[in-house]
Amino acid sequence: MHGMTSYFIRRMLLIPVTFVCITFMVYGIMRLAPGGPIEQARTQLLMAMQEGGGSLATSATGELDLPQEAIDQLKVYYKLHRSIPVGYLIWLGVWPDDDRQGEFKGVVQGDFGMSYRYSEPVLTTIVSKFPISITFGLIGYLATWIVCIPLGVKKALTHRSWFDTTSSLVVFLGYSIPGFVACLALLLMFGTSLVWDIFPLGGFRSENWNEMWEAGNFWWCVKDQAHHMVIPIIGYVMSGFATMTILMKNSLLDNLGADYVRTAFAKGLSERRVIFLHALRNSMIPLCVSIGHAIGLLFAGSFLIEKTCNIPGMGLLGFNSLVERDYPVLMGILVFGVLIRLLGNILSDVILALVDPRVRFE
Amino acid sequence: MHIVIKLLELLVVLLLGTLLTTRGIPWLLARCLNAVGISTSFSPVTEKRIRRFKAIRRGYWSFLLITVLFVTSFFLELTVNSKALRISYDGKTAYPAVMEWVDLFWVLGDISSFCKKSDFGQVGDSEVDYRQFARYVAEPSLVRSELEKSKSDLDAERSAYLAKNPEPGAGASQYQMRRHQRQMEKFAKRREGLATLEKNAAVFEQGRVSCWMPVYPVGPSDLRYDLPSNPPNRPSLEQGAPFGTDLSGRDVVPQMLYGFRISIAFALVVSGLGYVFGILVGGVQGYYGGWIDIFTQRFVEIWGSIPFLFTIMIIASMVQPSFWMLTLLMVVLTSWLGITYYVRAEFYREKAKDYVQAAIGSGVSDWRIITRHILPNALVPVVTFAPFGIVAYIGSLVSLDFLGFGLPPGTPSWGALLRQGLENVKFYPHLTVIPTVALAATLYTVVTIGEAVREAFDPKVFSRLR
Amino acid sequence: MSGVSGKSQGNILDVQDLKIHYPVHAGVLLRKVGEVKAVDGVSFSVKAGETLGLVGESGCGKTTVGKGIMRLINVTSGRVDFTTKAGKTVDLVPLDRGGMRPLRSEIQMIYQDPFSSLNPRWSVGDIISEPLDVHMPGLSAGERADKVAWLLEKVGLRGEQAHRYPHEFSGGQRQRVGIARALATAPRLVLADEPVSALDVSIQAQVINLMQDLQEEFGLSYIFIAHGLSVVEHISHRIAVMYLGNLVEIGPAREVYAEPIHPYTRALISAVPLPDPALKRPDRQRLQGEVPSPLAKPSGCPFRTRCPQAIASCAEQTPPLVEVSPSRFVACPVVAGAGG
Amino acid sequence: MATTEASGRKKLLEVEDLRTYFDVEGRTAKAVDGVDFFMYENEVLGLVGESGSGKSVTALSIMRLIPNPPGWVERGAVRFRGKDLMRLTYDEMREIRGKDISMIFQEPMTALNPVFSIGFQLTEALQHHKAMSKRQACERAIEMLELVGIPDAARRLWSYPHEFSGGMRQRVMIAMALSLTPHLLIADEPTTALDVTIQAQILELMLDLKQKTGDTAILLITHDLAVVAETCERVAVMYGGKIQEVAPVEQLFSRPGHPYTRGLLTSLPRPDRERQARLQTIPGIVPSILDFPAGCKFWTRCPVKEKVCETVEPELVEVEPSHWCRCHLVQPTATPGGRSK
Repeated sequence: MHGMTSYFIRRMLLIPVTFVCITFMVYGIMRLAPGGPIEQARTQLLMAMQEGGGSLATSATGELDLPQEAIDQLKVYYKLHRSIPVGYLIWLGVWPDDDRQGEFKGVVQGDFGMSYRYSEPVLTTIVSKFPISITFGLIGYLATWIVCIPLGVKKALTHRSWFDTTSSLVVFLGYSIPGFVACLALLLMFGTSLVWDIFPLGGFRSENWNEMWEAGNFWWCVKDQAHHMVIPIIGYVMSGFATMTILMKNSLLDNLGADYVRTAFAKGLSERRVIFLHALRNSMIPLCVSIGHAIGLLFAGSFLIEKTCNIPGMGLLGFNSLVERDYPVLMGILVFGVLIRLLGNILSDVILALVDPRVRFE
Repeated sequence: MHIVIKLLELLVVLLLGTLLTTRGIPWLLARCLNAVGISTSFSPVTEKRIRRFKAIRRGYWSFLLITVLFVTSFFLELTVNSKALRISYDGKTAYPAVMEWVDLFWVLGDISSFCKKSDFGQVGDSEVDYRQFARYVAEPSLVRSELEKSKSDLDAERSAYLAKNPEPGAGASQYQMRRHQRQMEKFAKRREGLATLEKNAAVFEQGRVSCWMPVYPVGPSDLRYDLPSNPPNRPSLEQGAPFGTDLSGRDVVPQMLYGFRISIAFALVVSGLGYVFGILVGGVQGYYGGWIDIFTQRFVEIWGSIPFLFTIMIIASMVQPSFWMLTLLMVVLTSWLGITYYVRAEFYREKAKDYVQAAIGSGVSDWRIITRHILPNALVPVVTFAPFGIVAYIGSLVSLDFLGFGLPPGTPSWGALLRQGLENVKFYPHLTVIPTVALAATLYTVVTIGEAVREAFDPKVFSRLR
Repeated sequence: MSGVSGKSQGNILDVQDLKIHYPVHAGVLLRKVGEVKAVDGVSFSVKAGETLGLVGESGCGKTTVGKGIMRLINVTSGRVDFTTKAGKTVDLVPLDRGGMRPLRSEIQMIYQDPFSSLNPRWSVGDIISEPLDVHMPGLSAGERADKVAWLLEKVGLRGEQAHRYPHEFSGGQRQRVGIARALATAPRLVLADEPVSALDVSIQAQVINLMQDLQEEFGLSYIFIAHGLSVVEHISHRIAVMYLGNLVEIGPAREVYAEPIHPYTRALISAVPLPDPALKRPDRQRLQGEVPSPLAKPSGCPFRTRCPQAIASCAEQTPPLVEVSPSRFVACPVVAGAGG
Repeated sequence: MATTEASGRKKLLEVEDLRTYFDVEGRTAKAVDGVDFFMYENEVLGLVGESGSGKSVTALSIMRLIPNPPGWVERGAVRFRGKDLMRLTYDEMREIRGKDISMIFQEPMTALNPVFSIGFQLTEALQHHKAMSKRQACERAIEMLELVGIPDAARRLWSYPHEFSGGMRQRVMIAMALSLTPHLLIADEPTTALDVTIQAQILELMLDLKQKTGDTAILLITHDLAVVAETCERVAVMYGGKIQEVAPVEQLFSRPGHPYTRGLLTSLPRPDRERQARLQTIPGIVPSILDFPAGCKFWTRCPVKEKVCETVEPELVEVEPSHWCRCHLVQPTATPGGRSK
């Protein structure tokens, strides 16, 4: 057990290293890339000025531009007057921020800065959106398991039969349609009057949900919520279900041919017990291991499905922040994304160590 | 009747594509490889697998279908394009579509300048309006009637002008005189122009022109001004737009076809380069092991924790990525990673086998052991993932385009169509339906290949005890 | 230890105090916390034209010794003096891969598993000619093909089978291919690592006969590594018995088999079943327990935990090999003292 | 064969014309192609053969554990205590497996389920067949583990298979197989994967337990004639999916009838005898299971074959009391008119 503990300590120690590498890289990219926030502010201000007909400043080159003081102010606001490493360290919170009386205020202190767009702390923004994404992701993943395991088992036990072949067609068709495209198709079919208008055309809840909730109309609220969730959840299920079904099937097929299954039969155990206890228990190992990795992937899927179904979660927030160049929010989402992935990987190792007594990480 | 001819043309194109794919390219490849000195014969193990793959009908036919379509799509400039394949006018001949096609492989410069309007009986210096030209070729009387119409228009305009501004008399000012003169010169010039046009009309009437248009004479970036309503247009066979147009009025048919080529090419290049890097890194890790392996493995782990889609989106939001930049980003950020794991494991496994030990024990060099002994054996399990990788990369490209962080706007792309579909899901379902069906069909075909390859390389034995 | 591997005329190989240890890393920072002493001070020599049998149970380090001599793995310390055809004696331990390469034509190996020891994608001809490519690059394609055909016929296959692939052969035939590959460069010393363990009984005998014939014809020396004592006894001139990384007894094959001295050798030999029901041995010496893990190797004599004759002093130091009678060495002070 | 009983012992198992075929890429491999033999109660019978001779398939066919697809029992009867196992329903067969006939396998590494503890795997059969409570089953399991020589059995009961060494795992397998005191133990190469000292321990343990538990007969399947010589009372030699020779062990080793058996015996190195310069070998190679010849299965490698051997398959003939041989050239001597089977 000692080797295992130090293995996990080692994995945990890798998190900060990974974290710093990735965030620094992205921070650098953002700082180096053209079209940064100053450019944006410049165009916006200029447009506003032209419309307002206000006095125009003239830059040294004689072109229309912002006054130098304004640019400097903006630079300070966006910390662009710092070199990239220092700016990064300030963001991280291990370098004193001169503009705020030399305080250490950064990610390490739990301060992700202010959102340019919402003018509120980034953390508040993210925390308000996070539960929505997680709810969808988890329900979707759970639904995937509920569909895939029985289907995979049935397919393995009827390998090369009529049922297996037909369901394979469906499974592979599911694999060929990305989750968000499936959502889009479903929205088209069941959100508009094209086929059958039964589900709302996107959105997280109806607009009057909060009023109804306050009015105590509990069942209506639940129904409305469920109503909105059906299509996105199907999208999440579509994203992973083919892989998981086939993984389940192949894993069980492999185990059914294993020597220990023969031993179990030779002991006179019933077929049910051998398949559903001995073989299945072993075939579940790769599936359990996928849990941790799936958590990281949910994050990636949420961009597309939340955009398609217009769900105000992390993914849509990230998308909008990208469009609006809201860098503090982007960095905040990146931090969450990276941490979830890293923790997911470790979770996979932990689960593997729990379900497979043979595994000893060294 | 018109549609029947089009379908026949399409059939001929596909037939040629099939011949090229199944006969021409393999022959050429074998020729090239033999010339370089690489033997094209497979070991019996591989041959058996190929036989088994061919025996899986569904997968084999899917493979043929997708390769034929992909190879044929490399001639899209010659089949689906608004430029003429061959255009000749009074002894002058040009091959604009062929030029564009050559430009695909060998950049020729500004191809539109090769075919100026003025050289082909049209007025102006820009590129020939081939569709108009073709219309005239088909119906030379049209030229005359339009010419007559222009003539009468000019005459009418002139007389109207004269009626309003009679010839200035002696008392007219210098200024008035000059203005009138200038106007008259203008009319005369137009008259002259019409005279040249008359000559053109004669050329058309005498049949000294020809224009071969491609099978579908609309390119991916051409706006369909010829359709009656405002874009987007719904699909309509009568109007000659079987898939309709998108929001800006570009025809969906060429967008789908060119989008197919881009998607598959993107996925192939991404996975190909990913394989090269992945095999290189994984091979070194697995073969040398030790600290090289540990450090590289840590790096791969860290690198793999980057949310790649998000990172590409961030980069794409700042710098508009080109096809090659997007490809490289995909390779660097994700596609090589997965392969290293497998190649590394395979190298570890193969290296422990006695045949490698025997080679080392005979004094064979590392390079030869890696390339000649281990790689061919380690590659097999990795190759079986290739089709699934292609599915994933097509999906990534479509996703990025869908979110608007993919290829530059104007590039024919399924994802961009889907985005337009989402924006107009209520009123223009064809913008969702067509790309969805195309995407699903393409990916399904690739998945079928993948499943057949997996089955051929690693048949799952099923045996049951009771 | 003197005398066991003393430099004498006619020795083709002298192994002195060979140690092969593997570090064991553990803890958060993966510090080295110990080592597995796979081979822990082994000394022996092989005479020209002789077969030395190396026996022991799995995990005793016999294969590691072989791979250490071949320099397929890193050697921790010791000397491996090899006498080349030219009569020069070279210590193989300090050589790097480049330095080892020219010597590889003189030391070759035959592997246990006839399935994994041949590259499934190569034809048999390619497999056999690979050592030729490395060591005789001057050969023309025709000469090489002739040589391959000649080698195939030497090992009892047909020359025209060169273009076939390994999976078209049975286990025994594949092992013949492995032998042909080993002989391609006309080596002086061949390490045979359990060459017949994976073969059927009737095929085993064919391969053993073949190896003996080739030894006679080419004057080869063999190190024959195996766990099957009866086979080793049959083919070897001398036998060395290993236990947990140490040699416990070495001597002429007949003598070691007929009158084993070391308690481990005695137990090992009495455990070997004999194909004769009339010879059921009631007085069989049963070894209790199992071989300890090399990670937790007992101090002193590695065998003391299972030894019926162990005394307190056995734990103190690893007993050296002592010559108890001419050319017989035993690493056990208890029996050596009693017998000698 | 059924009635010539010198010893008057009762027969436990009779296998008649057992044929088990496999589908190998569209071709039929006759792995077991007409096997006849019987076992007395309480005896140790050795079933010897090289790889591909069909000995393991015979054992699995008796247990009805032939994986299907690709294999199936084409025909034949396996009478166990009067009941034909091939005609039982699955439920009836299940009652026999583990309880009346149990089996141990070659690879103790893979034959135990890696994710369940030894205790769980030992007790589940007890609970199933004997309807024991969990406690009783555990007690019995500990008792068995002690019997097979696993130290500290009560604690080791909850260890997982990977925490045992190969020899220990095989002991666990034996404990599992014998925990219900079956009438027949089929041991399929139980010591092939083990070292020679451990092999000796395991064989001795099996015979020892057989003595202690009473009436268990053992069918020992092995490729090693030496193991047979040391442990068995009678031997059956298989080649090409058929029994070629059956005899009491002393007779087989002293007067081998079949040329194949003779070849096997002479090709073994004999350290206990005067050293031979060369081993006498059987020429040729064992044919692939798909292309054994017509006629006598062995004629392609037989040093004494005659014309008739190439076309006519010899019968298994009793050449002397309780010694059967399948060879045209070996005819009954001691008992004229020995019956053919």
